[in-house]
Amino acid sequence: MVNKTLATVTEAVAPVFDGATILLGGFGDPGLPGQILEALRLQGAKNLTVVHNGSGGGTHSLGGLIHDGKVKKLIASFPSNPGNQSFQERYLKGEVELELVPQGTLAERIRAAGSGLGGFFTPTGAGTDLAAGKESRVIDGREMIFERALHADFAFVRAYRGDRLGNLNYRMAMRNFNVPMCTAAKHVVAEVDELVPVGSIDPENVHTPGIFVDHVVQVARHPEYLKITTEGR
Amino acid sequence: MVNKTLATVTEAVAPVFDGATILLGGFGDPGLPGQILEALRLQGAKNLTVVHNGSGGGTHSLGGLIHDGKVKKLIASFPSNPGNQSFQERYLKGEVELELVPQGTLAERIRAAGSGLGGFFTPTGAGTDLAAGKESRVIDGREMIFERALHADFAFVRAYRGDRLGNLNYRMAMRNFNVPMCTAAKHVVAEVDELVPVGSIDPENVHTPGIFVDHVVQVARHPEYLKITTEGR
Amino acid sequence: MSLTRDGIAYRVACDLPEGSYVNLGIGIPTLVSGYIPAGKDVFFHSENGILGMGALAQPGHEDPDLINAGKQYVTLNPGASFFDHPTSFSMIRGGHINFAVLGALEVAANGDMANWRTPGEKVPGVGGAMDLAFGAKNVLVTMTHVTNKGKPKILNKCSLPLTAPHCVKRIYTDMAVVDVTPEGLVLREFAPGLDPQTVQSKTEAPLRVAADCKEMNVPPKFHAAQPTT
Amino acid sequence: MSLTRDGIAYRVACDLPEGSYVNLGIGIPTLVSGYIPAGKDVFFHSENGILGMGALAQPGHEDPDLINAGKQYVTLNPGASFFDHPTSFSMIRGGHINFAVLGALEVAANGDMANWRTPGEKVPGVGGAMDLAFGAKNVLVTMTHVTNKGKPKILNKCSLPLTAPHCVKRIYTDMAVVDVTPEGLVLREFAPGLDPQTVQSKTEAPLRVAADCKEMNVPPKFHAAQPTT
Repeated sequence: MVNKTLATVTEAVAPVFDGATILLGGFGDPGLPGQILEALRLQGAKNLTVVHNGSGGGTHSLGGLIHDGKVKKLIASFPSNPGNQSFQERYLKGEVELELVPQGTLAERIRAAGSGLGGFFTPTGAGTDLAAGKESRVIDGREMIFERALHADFAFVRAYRGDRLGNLNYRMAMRNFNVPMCTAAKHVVAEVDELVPVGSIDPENVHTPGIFVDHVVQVARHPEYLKITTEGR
Repeated sequence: MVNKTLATVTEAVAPVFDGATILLGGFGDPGLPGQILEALRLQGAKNLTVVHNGSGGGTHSLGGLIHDGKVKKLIASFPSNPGNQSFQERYLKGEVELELVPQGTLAERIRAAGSGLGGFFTPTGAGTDLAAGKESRVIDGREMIFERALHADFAFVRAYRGDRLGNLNYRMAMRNFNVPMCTAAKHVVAEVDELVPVGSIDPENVHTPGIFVDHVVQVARHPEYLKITTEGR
Repeated sequence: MSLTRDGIAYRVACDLPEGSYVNLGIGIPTLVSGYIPAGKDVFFHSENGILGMGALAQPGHEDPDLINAGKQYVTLNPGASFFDHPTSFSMIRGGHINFAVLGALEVAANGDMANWRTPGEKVPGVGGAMDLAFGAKNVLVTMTHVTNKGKPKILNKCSLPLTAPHCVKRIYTDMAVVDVTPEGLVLREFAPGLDPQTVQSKTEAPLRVAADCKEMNVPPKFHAAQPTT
Repeated sequence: MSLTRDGIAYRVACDLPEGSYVNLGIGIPTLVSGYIPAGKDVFFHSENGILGMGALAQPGHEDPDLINAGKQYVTLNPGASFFDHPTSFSMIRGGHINFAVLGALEVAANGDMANWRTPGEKVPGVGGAMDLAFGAKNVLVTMTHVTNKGKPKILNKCSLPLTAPHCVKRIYTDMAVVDVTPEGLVLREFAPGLDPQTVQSKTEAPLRVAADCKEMNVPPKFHAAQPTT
């Protein structure tokens, strides 16, 4: 019997190695694997490359990892939210590298990796500073730039419900980057609000089929992510 | 108040013009817009380019359109099913052109068009006869070929439930090509089993959001597509 | 005279036709949804995976899983849907969003727009703005007509890094409504109490005055004595 | 002696590990799912958008919306899911499918495989086979060892248009189990009553005989007196 469940988030992050590339799910709090992030912070791996839409909170979540100096490089679309002090301080000191990617291009590069594609041509960014050094061509009368697939060693996400086969269901705005991220890493772990028996998630409403997921761990949301707040993450 | 519903499939196909490119949904019977197809056959537009996984039944569905000589070109992955006599007869006489595309590449080219991408690099087909004339390059150590986005004038699909805003929900294996096809045409019409009030489809289970759909028409399934059959379509 | 920030948003809302799919950027654009009349179907898209977003959530009624792209707690209208980021940006990049209403730092006479990086800003961030500027069918800009130092923001040429070239269709400011056309900028409307000459004096790029150019029709509650900042 | 078609399928089923994600092509591969022991979790994928497919539907219990890629009516196992074609081929092309079991017309010593176009076939059709041959982590071929004219199908070089180069990992026939390795073909097993020399005599490409090469362990009901066609 296949059983992809783990008992603790500590096990979830155990295989993370120095220098690993990590896809970190969530947009704002929905879908952010807050407990895995705290476990990762304790786990100690360093020189990490993290792919995430933003740059995390002040000294918690991704901000905590950056604060601790574990992150070598961030690949993000919006790391400049005023609340992201940890990233911003280290970035301005040259202690963390940044690859800035438009949000849609970021999502699509991750999807391309998970889908076995090498890359794609997109209009977004053509003729701007973000096209610097990128191949471009005119397709159907429009200038487009080439963007490469973005693969990773690990993906960590949060879902609403999961089962022992790795099937995941998200709630409301939790899907965001998590759906493509689960497809694009060698090792994928989801923390979930609720672990449910196989068959409980309607086959029509499985947003991430189990084939993409290695492990599922049921854990209460990190208290930091239940706060109703207007602070940026 | 927005109301995308149409009363008849005749209205659904009225705008189709000679020489139009049509994305035709369905894989086998699930998701095939059988009533729209019959209406299209009566409508009379000719020199059509049709994009569909197969080549239709004998003298009904897409097979009927081909039988009547309305189709100039077929873009398909599997037009060779033994049941597809209409296509096969005309193809062997040189009366209909064929662009053969691997099934995954076909789906992805349609998705690329709907997503505003110009094209992508895929490993599928590299080094085979289907790569003839196509640009290729090595990405991450693997030979890949360039495939272009596939745009269309019309997309016709069948869904299970729809509402007046164009939101669609599919049942079981009906989703197939229909989801990407709804994104990739200038004019999109879905025939549905049931037209439901706005709000009846759970926001988590809208498979095609209304933004992609121009019209919805409630119509019983074409009797031909309720037959339990093992004949290829 | 000029318009308040809400006045600018109100003026934009008047132009959004029934049935349109609209993405609102942060700042003044966020205010637009508050001025769509009840019963008019306008569908708001949030790039984090929501179509059919409603008003901001009332305090005490927030759902932690229901936020907009600006991380504000929101509500849903009937007929809404959820989806993932690739699908959300298929909507944007694929030209399915009819209107993107974006804030801008500078707009040029040829429709170039800059909104993602100021010279003093040390940490860059682009978010979804670039995809919206390239992908939406119509890009509408809302901004104050001049900077808080009084300098024009509608320029002959942008000085800041571009978000997208040739993307802006119409500019809404506290002083004017200006169209970007192949023949250059056209002044369509001026704020109550102003006149075309005054608007031109605050605009670096030359404005052609439309034959039917007129004073904006905006309720007095949106009028401001001072320029908006 | 040789194996029946069901015997080939049975032999493949023995090799599929618990927890694997498997796509079955039409023909002999379809039979494989019938030989997975109860309680062993093997997940069957159908490229038209199903993961966790069960057995064929019983007559009278068909659901018109639930078919496999071969257009047969099927059932679902608990934990199944539905999705669209792009997602389905993300699974295939992205290397998430552990095993694709495909029929073939020819396999070459270097793992080249041809299964989509015979010389006499006038209408070509490729379907999902090419994506599977390029994308699945392991491509397993099931076929009869020789054509119905008695000609070998395991060749030095394919004569038919390739489905994919260098893709096949293991070949299961009515006569043998053969691995494709960087050093060429390796004979792992031969059908009951046969021997390596006999298998080689029906194989154009040279076979190295594995040190632990043995007779297949397949129940007698799957044994056939005549070669399978």
